[in-house]
This record gives sequence, structure tokens and C-alpha cells, in this order.
Amino acid sequence: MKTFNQKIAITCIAVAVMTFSLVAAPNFANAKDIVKVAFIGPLTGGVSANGIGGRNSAELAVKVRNEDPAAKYTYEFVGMDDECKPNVGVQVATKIASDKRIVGAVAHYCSAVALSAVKIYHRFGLPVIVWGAVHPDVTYGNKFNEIFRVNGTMINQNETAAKFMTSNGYKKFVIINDTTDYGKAHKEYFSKFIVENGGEIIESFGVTADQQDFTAELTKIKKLDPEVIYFGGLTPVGVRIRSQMNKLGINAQFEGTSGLKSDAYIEGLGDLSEGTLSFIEGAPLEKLPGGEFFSSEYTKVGYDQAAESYGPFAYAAMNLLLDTIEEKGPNRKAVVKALNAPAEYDSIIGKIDFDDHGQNTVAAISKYVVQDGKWVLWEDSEYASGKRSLKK
Amino acid sequence: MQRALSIRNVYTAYGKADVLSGVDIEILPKKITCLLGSNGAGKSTLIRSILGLTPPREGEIIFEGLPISGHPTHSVVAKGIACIPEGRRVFPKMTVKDNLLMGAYLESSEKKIKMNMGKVFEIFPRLEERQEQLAGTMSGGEQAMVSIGRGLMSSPKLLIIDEPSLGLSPALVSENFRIIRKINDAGTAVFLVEQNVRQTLAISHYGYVLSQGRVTAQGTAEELKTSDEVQQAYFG
Amino acid sequence: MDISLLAQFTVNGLMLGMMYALVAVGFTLFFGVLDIIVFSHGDVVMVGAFAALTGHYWLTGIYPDMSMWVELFFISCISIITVAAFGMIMAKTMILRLRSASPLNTLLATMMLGTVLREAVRLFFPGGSNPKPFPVLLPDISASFGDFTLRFDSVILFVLGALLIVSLHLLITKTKLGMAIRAVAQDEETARLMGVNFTLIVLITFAIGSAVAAFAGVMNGLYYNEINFGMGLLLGAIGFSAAIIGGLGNIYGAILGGFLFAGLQTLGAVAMPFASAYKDVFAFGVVILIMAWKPTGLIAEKTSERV
Amino acid sequence: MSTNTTNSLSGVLCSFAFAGVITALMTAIFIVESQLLIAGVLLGTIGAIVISSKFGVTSIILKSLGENENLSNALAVLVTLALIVIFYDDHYVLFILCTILLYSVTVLGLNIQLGYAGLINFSGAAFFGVGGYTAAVLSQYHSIPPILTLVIGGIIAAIVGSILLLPILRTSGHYSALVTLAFALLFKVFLDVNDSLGGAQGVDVGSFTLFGWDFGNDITIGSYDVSFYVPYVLASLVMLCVVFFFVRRIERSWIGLCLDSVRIDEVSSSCFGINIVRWKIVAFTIGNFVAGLSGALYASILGYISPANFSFGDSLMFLSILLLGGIGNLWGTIIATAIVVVLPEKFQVIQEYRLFIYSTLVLLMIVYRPVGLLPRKTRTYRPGESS
Amino acid sequence: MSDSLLQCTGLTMHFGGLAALSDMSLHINKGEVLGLVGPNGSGKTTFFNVVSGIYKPTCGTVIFDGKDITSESPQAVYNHGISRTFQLSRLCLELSVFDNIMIGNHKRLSRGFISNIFSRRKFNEEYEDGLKRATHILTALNPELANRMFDVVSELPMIDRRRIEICRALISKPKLLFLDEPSAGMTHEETRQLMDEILNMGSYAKGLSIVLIEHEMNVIKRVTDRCVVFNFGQKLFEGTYSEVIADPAVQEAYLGKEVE
Repeated sequence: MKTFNQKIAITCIAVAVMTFSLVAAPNFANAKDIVKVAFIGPLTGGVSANGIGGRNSAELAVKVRNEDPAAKYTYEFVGMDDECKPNVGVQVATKIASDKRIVGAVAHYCSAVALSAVKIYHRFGLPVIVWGAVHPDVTYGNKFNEIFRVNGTMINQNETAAKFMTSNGYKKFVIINDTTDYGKAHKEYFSKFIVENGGEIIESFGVTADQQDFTAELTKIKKLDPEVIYFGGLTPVGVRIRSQMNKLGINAQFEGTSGLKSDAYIEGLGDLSEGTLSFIEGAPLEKLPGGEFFSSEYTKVGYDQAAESYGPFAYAAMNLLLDTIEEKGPNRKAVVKALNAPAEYDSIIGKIDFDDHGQNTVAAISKYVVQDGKWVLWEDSEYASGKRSLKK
Repeated sequence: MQRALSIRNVYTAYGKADVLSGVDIEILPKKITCLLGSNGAGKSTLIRSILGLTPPREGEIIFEGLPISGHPTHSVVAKGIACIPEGRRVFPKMTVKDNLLMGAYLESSEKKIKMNMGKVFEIFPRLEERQEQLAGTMSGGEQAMVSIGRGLMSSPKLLIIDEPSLGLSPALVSENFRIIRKINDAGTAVFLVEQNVRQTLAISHYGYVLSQGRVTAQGTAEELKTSDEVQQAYFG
Repeated sequence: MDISLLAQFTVNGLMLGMMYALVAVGFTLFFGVLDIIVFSHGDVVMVGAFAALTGHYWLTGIYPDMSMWVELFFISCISIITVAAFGMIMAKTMILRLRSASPLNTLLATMMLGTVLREAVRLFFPGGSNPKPFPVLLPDISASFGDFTLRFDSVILFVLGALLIVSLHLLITKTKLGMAIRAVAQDEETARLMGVNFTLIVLITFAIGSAVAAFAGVMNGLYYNEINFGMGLLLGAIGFSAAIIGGLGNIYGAILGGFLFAGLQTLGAVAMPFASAYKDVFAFGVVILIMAWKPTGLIAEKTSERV
Repeated sequence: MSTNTTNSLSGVLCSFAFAGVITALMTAIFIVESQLLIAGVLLGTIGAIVISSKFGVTSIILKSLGENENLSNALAVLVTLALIVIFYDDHYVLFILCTILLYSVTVLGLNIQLGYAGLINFSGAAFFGVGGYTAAVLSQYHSIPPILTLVIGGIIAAIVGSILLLPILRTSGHYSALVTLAFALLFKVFLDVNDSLGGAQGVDVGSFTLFGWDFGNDITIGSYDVSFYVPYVLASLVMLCVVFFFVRRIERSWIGLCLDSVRIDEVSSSCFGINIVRWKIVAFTIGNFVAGLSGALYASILGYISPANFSFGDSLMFLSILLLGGIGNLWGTIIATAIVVVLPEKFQVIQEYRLFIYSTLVLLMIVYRPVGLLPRKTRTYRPGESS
Repeated sequence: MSDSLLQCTGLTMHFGGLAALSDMSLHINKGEVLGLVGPNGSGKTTFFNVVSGIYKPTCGTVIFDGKDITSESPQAVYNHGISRTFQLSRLCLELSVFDNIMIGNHKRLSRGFISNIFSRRKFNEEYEDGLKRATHILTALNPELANRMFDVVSELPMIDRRRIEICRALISKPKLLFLDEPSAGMTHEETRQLMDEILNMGSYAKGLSIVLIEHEMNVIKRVTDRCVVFNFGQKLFEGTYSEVIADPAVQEAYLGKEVE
């Protein structure tokens, strides 16, 4: 027994030494050229279509750069999933922020996640460019040097939306919002601008993000008889509400926010989606300065999912990050400093100009309406030309 | 001698411990064969072994020349063996009629089912009166009738009866034994497992005594009545 | 509250209750024959809805001009048959194996099975992570009485659901098969002694329960015109709750439980002095109170010795 | 205790070597990034376990660890400390360590309920969450010392749990399972819609402060920048040690015996004077207290919590950890937690598929090895004592 | 009656419509071994369950040691000094022999958190004491078993499980012990051994009264002072063993009616 035990002890030590050497070895090899950049977005769950579109677009930017012989570094792309859940977002943020080889990130479609994660980036000094989240507090809630955003906020969105709706003669609104900060803030800003523009919010309803049946709420709404039902939330719940509105014979105009505008919304509803309104920052792809270039590159790679509305933002954000790294070197502090310096950048989404909170001040809001199974810019639609009309 | 059922050198175990160790029993056609023994002797285990509820670990069980050990219960039953289980085990939330119909579960001919039900009602007129009552709400004696009647519904070749006297008043016990005799007179082989020695032997033709998982005595009813082994098994 | 609004809430509640009842019936059937809670049942409903959707893609691919009613009939059949077969395979390969396991293990295993189903649809159904439109296969007719809209499709679905429950009732009480199922539920061993092939009956019961779930899935799709991979989770939890508050093993209890739960949700949404979003808090809270008041369900049938 | 001194000396050596291997293995798993290498390390580990059990090495190691329990407990602490030293500045690894340690604590709490008293609790994550939210609320008051925050978190969780006591005591079996299941669902929806606790968005949890020292700041020792997670890992380690000691002592006392007896046979327990109601209350309350305790610390470390952290799915995860490790085996719990927490983190390739793979594995495990990785052993009341 | 330990009067127990016990009156004297005999289902075990508090009797009274214990909880009955074994062995199979015996010793174990978890002095004393006493009884029953104190019960044969059960019932030093068919599932030889052991128990607990349900009549013959015969929930006969087997009514109940 004794000798056997000693044998085991020796074996154990040998195994330990071997494991260590195995682990240590690859770390001494190639250390130079590779620079890691990260992307975070919802790759699973209800809004994964937007997340995957964003991921593909950001990855595309890295691919294009890596093919460029003039690039100083080889970039390694790290794509992470925040599931559109704040708690997962915080964990993923911690993970990439604490990985010292990651120099910068393009992150977050969901405002709820972005709001909870920005502190982490600040704490770890990781430069992050937000590509989709629209809650104002992501940039304006704190004064974090590390946080930038290429897309506009929901303030602009709702201001445009309220003005548009009231000018089209709508007066009575009912709001349904999900209970995240995204939904709550939409409710707040939309109410504010509607009242300013002479409309009336009859009532508002909070719903949870995994709710399936809305007939009870909608029956109440039917009794209230609003002209417009405004929904502050994301596609999956929007699809359910719109389809159940129809079941209960509610004939109000349905209006959503940027979180609703995705191809999945139309796919989920078919003909019912006709006439739904949505407001979103940025111009449509074909009207963007680099839109044509972007869509041709995107199709070239052959992604099986569309870039969706925020794809170009993710591409632009990643490109900006890569440009900065090329110029200042793969160093977080240098990148943060460079991005904070006042400058204007050209990008496929047009000029990018960060204010002192890191917010892109160029915020054009586009109005969209679903026409024949497509999101069509309001100005180009048959609704605007009077051929078709919204619900009254 | 022709046999209905042969049990040869059967060993059955729950888990590790053998409950039956090398049981040999022959059940004669058209006769009443009884199995006597005190609590825990292994009587119920033997029945479970025959019916395939607890398949034997070793040994053979042969019914009308065909091996049935290890076969699933429903195919054993399909061969013509019926069982009136210990404690009656009627389906409490079914009516008397449904309970009887369950007894004829494998019988497809409506006519035969009707005929058998007629026979059962003839033996137990009380069941006919109460055919729509839920069996669980009946008294112990009535449940015993349901259970016996249910066993007869498939017109089995062999009827295994496990402790029909359990928990019944003396009057009912004698009544039950009279009926068992009657069933046998109609040509059905009966394997009667009982604690009640005297009444059992009074109606049986041949008997076995089981003790600690072994057959300790066997013989005709007359022989067993005077056997010391029987006394031993009960009174020590 | 005026009468038309009340009628509207009642109709909504009844539709919801019918769906819950159909799910709860499966829970209680399975518990009856095997004394096992098959928690993945809610996700089987989801699989049923997706099977019907697949059938729709397939059929409209071949016969684009099929009439609504014919298509409805065929996709229901496709869904019910595939899901029933799936239920049998599931019972054979997994559930029967779990019979000797501890109740916690079976509960957890079937919960995990539910997750596997959910994730499988999400990952392997094309675009499975997005909500899917369910084809409109019922005529879009409705009658309005003031604020009360009675939709023809709701009426049809409700009637179909009720017919299904009635035929299930007839199957269980009037047929030989139903008798065997009841016998197994009351006393498995004695049922075997009567010549009942236990395994077969279990498989058939799973086929029936899963078929009912498939129907509930199709019904769900037709009612909401939208299905998604996550719809089964809460539906399963609610079906389980309904089966339990009704009293496990009792089909009528399950139906009662289903309607009761829908009633509680509707009540919580419209008649309570708090925001409608609290309706589930209210409904589950009442469920807990019911358990404290009637520890073996409203209609106590079979006490559960397990877990 | 072993008698032969030489023998026990080599046993000690052997234990140390084993601890070394474990440290190396954990280090390797944390460092290696390449998916291929991770797979290699894991396959190597599994292979080593299989081969060594074939030659009986595993059982000898387990035996020598079991014979000298104090030593192996100390070694386990040492391994953790070694990992802290190795990864002193790697925030993420330290955070994962915290998660492992604190999830283990919660599952140990559930173990008192299910493993000892036989009370199934499908709302473990809810009580974990009660602790977390308590910490979130209390973190606004900087004067409350951290230790008090944790204890209050535990107490509130126990109090909230006592709402369920009446239905739990009255029901049994699946009926009782429904009570906790309904509570888990109710709790999540309640947090989602209740604005005062942050709603679905969640709330910030301030870091601990003690005499003006903020746990959330990085520390510099000499020329080394030590991650602010280090104190938290140490705190988690201390909490795990205390709870482990406590649960171990419960198991090895008359209390554990009473709980076991209540679980196995209520009728015979009551015939020997054991008060079933009392012990069920005790087990349920202590379990929830422990879950709340760890939840409070976890929330403070995370710095941010939302209802999604405490869903029914998380409760299921806790229960499946308990089952995977082997109900009632404390070391099994910790090992299973480490596996369940680390594997999905390291396998990014399977990203989208991780939940699918995880649930399939648990399913297969329950069907084919229902006793878990390390089944519970027969009780001995004092360390080292055995038959 | 001065030396009567347990006095039951008019005990009746209905289950639904079924009377498992009807108007049962019997007494047990101090230091006596009383045998309960009767066919299956005649109410013997129900009698045990009623006295030990598992069932609440429909009517009747139970006086133990001068105190009325009718309808008391099983815990209280145990604390008064009645302990029992079960017909189908109800040991905790996954626990060790020692654990099972200590469950029976519950009365003498402290249940506070301080002594159990933090300051273990008292626990250690109780542990040593319990171990000593368990070893003592087990040795009296079977010395080999005493060496397997920390083995899992599920690995032991039936006879040892019976011994453990008896030991579990005895360790609390009860005044009255109910043994429910201790010989079930054992061979003759094993039964004989066990009976010797039961006879020895007097040496462990002085003045212990035992009530024994048993089918093996030779056991009854050897160990009992007095027998009560049950049939259909009623007392059929009461007397010594030789009186019992001579009685025609008992013969009839046991072997059945002499058929013409």
C-alpha cells in the first residue's frame, strides 16, 4: 500500500507539471499583431434577428479591414450574446471588459442592457460605441468618458413621432409599454411630446416581456376607444398585441418605436402588419452615403440573415473603432482619448459627431410605414401620396 | 397424470433475498388444488410469479404444455388464467358492471360477455341489482362478490384465488367457499391459496403446504387434514 | 362595468380557460396512468403548433389554392398525428424509464425535456427564434353588440375544444380503451391481471394526451395567429397548476382548474384594484391559497404519495 | 484515523499532489482560450479520471481524502487561495470563482431542504433574489456594515419563505411542488412589474463599504494591481466555509438525524417522538436563510441585479446542480456547481446551443445516472470515523 | 387493578363503514408479555396503531400508567413510554444501524442548535452514551451486529433488520413495547433465535411489558404469559396459551369451521 501511494503521489505531481507546461506553452507564442475587438448584442431570444444582423455587420467591418493590406494589425472579432437581459449583459460586459486583450467594443441593441452595462465599461476603462440602444440615459445618464453612441436617442424619435401623429389629426392615444426602462422611457417621452402637441393620453398599460395574452388589456382599451395605440417595446410583444387587436376588432392605428421596426415584425404578422408606423433614427440604407457599398459587401459575404435596421450603425461603429485603433494603437486609454477629442467622422451612415456625452448629434429621424409587406419610408409611401390612408 | 399448470423448481427473489426457493407444485385440471401456509410463507409471491408480475429468477412454469414463466401478465392471462387477487382489489371508481366488464377485457365476443355476465348474476343476484353502483362504495362482502364475479367473466381454464376469506365474517367465508366449489363443479380448475385450513381442505382435492418459501408437505385433502405438518405450520 | 364589457371579458376568459383545460387534461391523464408529472407537456403544445405550421408551409407549397377548411383539416391532422407519435416515442424511450426514479428526478427530467424541445425548435426550426405568423384559416366574421365583439372563429374554436373534451369524456367513460385507462389509473396491477397490456395502454394514453396538446397548439395558433418557441413554458406551468388545483388524476378537476385559472387571470387584470400587469401575481397567489385550503385539490381523487 | 504513520504521510503527500493537480487543471481551464485546447484539457481530464478509476487510483485518492477530512478541507481552501493568487488581477476569473462559491452556498441551503428534510423547493432562485434585493435596498445606507447586510438578506428571505410554510406543511408530493413553483413564477412577475424595486430593468447594488473602504475599488499591493474582486472572492470563500461547516455539523448531529428520519418515514418518525412539523419548518427556514445570505453577497458583487437573475429557470438550475452533484453530498454539490458554471463560460463555440446541450446532458444524466456524480455516504458523526 | 399498565376500554375504530376494532377492552399488566393472535385482518395492527396515536379511535379510552392518552399524538405517546416495531419493517434503509437506533433514542437527545452545532461537548456525551447503550443492546441480541454499527441497513439481512428495529424500540427504555410480527419473513431457526433474544430483553429493561402480535404459535407458546385472541375487531378469547389452543372458538377462527 505504501509504495503504491507514493507512486500515486509521483504520478500526480508529474501530471500537474505536464498540465502547467501545456497551458503555459501557447501563451509565449505569437503575441504581436493580433488585436481583439468585441461586439455585444442579443443573439438569442425574441429580438435576435436585430442582434444577429448587427453582429454580421460589425463582423463585416472587421473582415473588410483584415483584407486591407494597409492595416497595421490583424483584428480578431469576438461576438457575445447578451440575450437582451440586463443580468446577462452585465456578465458579458464584465467578461469582455476584464479581458485586457480586447481594446474596444461595439455594444448593445437593448437599452435595458446598455443602461446596466455602461458602469462596467467605465470601471474597466473600455471604450464602447453603442450601435442600437436608444434610451437617452445610456449616454446622458452619466458622464462616462468611455461611452459613445452612433445612433440617436428616443427623445428625438418620440418628438418626431408625436408631431407627426398630431399633425395627421390623431388626438386620443393609448400607450402599451413593456416594463423595462426602454418601454417606460418611451412612454414618458411620448406622453410628454403628445401633450405638448395638443394630443391626449387616455391611459397606459404596462406589460411584461413574456406575456402571451393581451385580450384583457385590449378589451379595456377597446372600451376606451382610442384613435392610436402606441406600443413602446420590442418586436415579439408587438406582434402579439397587433394580432390580438385584430381579434378583438380594435380598429385603431398601431404605432411602434424603433424596437418594432424589424423584418421579423412583418414576417410575424403577414398582411396584418400593413399600415403600422414606426419611427427610427438614421436614414434608410439606400439613402445613406455608404449604403450601396455596405449592402454589396454584406451580400458578398453571404450572411443568411438580413442586416436589419441597425446593421449599418453597427458597421459604422466598428469601423470607427478600427480607424481609431489603427491611428492611436491598440491601447484602451489612447482610444478613449482620441474619441473624446472633438472631431467629425465620415461613415456609411453619414457624419458622426460626438458631443461631450459621447452622443452622436447628427440625429435624423425617419418615419416608416408598412406597405405591402415592407417597411417603406413614409415620404415614399402610397400613404403619404394619399393613395392609401391610415386608420382613423 | 394430466396437469393444468406445473410449477417446477421455481426461485423468486425481491432484490437480493429469495422468497421462494425451489417450489414444485402441480395443479390438476378440473380440480381444486390448495396452497396453505402462514403469513410470509411466500404464497402471494408464488401467485405473482405465475402471473408474471414478479417473474421467477429460475425455474419453469408450464401451462397446458406451454412455458409461461417470464411472459408479460397480459399474455399469461390471455392463455386462460384468471386471478381473484388478495384483498379483492375491485376498481373502486368503476361501477359493478364496469368491474365485471374489465374481467372480460380480453374477450371480444359481445355474446359471450353477455352470457358470462348472466352466469355471474345467477350466482350473485345482488350484483345484478347493484350493477350501477360504484364498487368502492360497497361493503366488504359485496366487493368480494364483485371480485369473484370479475374472475369468472373471462371463463378461465384456471382460476387462482388468493385468500378469499380475508377480512370476511364467518358466514360470508362459508358462502364464498360454497361458491368456489360450485365454480369448480362447472369444470374450472381452481388454485386456492388460503390460511383457513379446515374449510379449504374441506373443499379441495389436493393440497400443498408452503413454509419459508418451500413446500413442506403435500397430499390429498384427507391426508393433509391429519398431517402434523399442517398443525406445525400454524401452531408450531 | 357594463354588460357588453362583461360579456367580452367572459368570452376572453372562456377561450383562455379552454386552452388551459386542454393542457391540464394531459397532465392529469399522464399522472393517472403513471403517477408521473410530465412537465414538458406545455412545450408539446408548442411543438403541436409548429408541426401545424410546418404542415401549412408544406401544403401551401404543393397546393397553393387549397380552401381554408380543407387546409385546416389537414394541418390539424398532421399536427395531431405527428405529436401523438412523438408522445408515444417520448413515453417509450424516456418516461417509462423514469417510473422507478424518484419523483424529483422525474419532475426535473421532464422539465429538462421541455427545455430541450423549446431549444430544439428555436435552433432548428428555420427562423425559430422569431415569432411566427400562424395562417388565418377561419373566416373573419364577427358580430358586434355594442362594445362586445363575438368573433366567429372564437366560437368555432370554443365549440371544437368543447367537442374534443366531450369526446374525450366519452372515450374515457364509454369505450373499452377508456375503461382500460381508468383501470390502470385506479389499480395498475389488478388491471394487468385482467389482461390489460400496461405498456400499450400507457403509450396510447400518451398518444391521446399529446394529441389533445397538439390540438391546443393549433387552437392557440388560430386564436392568436402568432406562435413562438417560448409559448409552452408558461402554458405548461399553468396547465400543471390547473391540474393540481383541480386534483390530480381527475379529468373534470383539470378542466375546472383550467377555467378557474383563466378566470383568476381575467379577474386579476380587470376587476382588482391594482395594475393589470399584476394579474399573474394575483392568479398564482390565489393558487397558493387554494393549496393551503384544499391540500389535495378541489376535487380530491387520488392522493399523491410521491415527491 | 489511520494508524500507520508512514502510510498516512504518503496519504498526505498524495492529497497534496491531488490538490496540485486540481489547481493546475482549474488554472488551465481558466487560461486556455482556444476551443480546441479546452476540449483537449477536458477530454484529457475525463480520460485521466476514467483510466485512474480503472486502476483504482481514484478510489484510493478519495479514500485518503476521506480519511483525513480536516486536511482535505484545508486543501480545498488552499486550492481556492492558490487560484486567487494566480488570477489576482483577472477580474473575470475571479468573478467566476465568486459565482461558483456563492451558487454552492445556495445549493447547500437547498440541500438542507431537499437532501435532508425532503422538502422540494422550486423557488430557490426567488429566495436567492430576496437576499439580493435586500442588499440592493440596504446598499443605499452606507452605515450598515456588510456582514449585517448579508444577515438581514438571509433573515428577510427566511421571513418571505415563512409565507409558504402553511401550504407547504399541509400539502405533500406534487401538490407541495406546485406551491413553490407558483411562488417562483409569482415572484418573478412581481419584480417585473413592481417599479419600486427597479422593475424588469433591475437595480444597482452599491458595493460594500467598511470603515470608509469601498470594496468596489481596485487595490494596490506593492507594485501589483489586485482586482477589486479579490476581497469579494475571499468573502465568498469565508461564507462557503462557514455554511459548509454549518451544514456538515447539521448532518452530523441529532438535527440531521431527525431531518433524515422525517424525510424517509414520517409515520415511524412520529412514533419515536420526532416533531415533523417543527423540523420541516426548521429545514425550510434555514435553507431559505442560506439562499438569502448568498444572494445578498452575490448581488453586491454583481453590482447590478434584475428579475431575470431570479427566474424559475434559475431555480431549476440550482436544483439540477443538487441532483448532478448527488443529493446530500456536500462536495458533490461544489464540484457540480463548478462544472455547471464554468463549462458554458468556456465553450463559446456552442454559444447559441449551450442551453440545449446543457438540458440534454442533465436529462441523460437523470435517466442513466440518477444518483449524481458523488452519491451521499453513510453518516459518520465525527470526521475520519468509519465502519 | 394496581399492576395494570395499560387499560383500554371500549376502543372502536371505523374506517368508512368498516369496523376494524369494535368495543375492544383489554389490559396489560406490568412486566407481562401479552400475545395478540387472530387471523389476518382481525384488527391487531389497528389496535397498535390506535394506542400509539397514529389513528384516532372513533370511541373508547386508553389509560396508560394512570394517564389518559386517548387521541394523543404519536410523539406524546412515545414520550409517555410506549414504543413499537412495525409489521413491514420501517427502518430508514439508507441510514446506518446506529442512526436508526438513535432515532429510537430521540427522547434522550438534545435538539438545540447550540449543543448540536457549535459547542459539541453535550453532543459528544450523548453520542458516547448512545453508542454505549446501542452496543449494549445489540450485543445482547447479536454480538456480530454490534460490530456493524455504521453499516447501511439496506445491506443487512431481514433478521438483523428486525433486531435493529427491536433495539430502536428498546433504547428509549420504554415501559411498554409493541412488537408487530417480529418473525415475519424469517426462517424457523431465525425466529427461534429472535425469540430467545426477546426473552433476554427483560435483563435489559426491568419491568418491561411487551405486547406481541405473532402468527407463529410456537413463539406465542414460548414467550407469552397471556394471550388475547382477536377476530373481526373483537376480543374472542383471553387466557394462557394452553387455554387458547384448547378453545374451540379459537380453533374455528384460526383453522376455520369444522365442515360437516
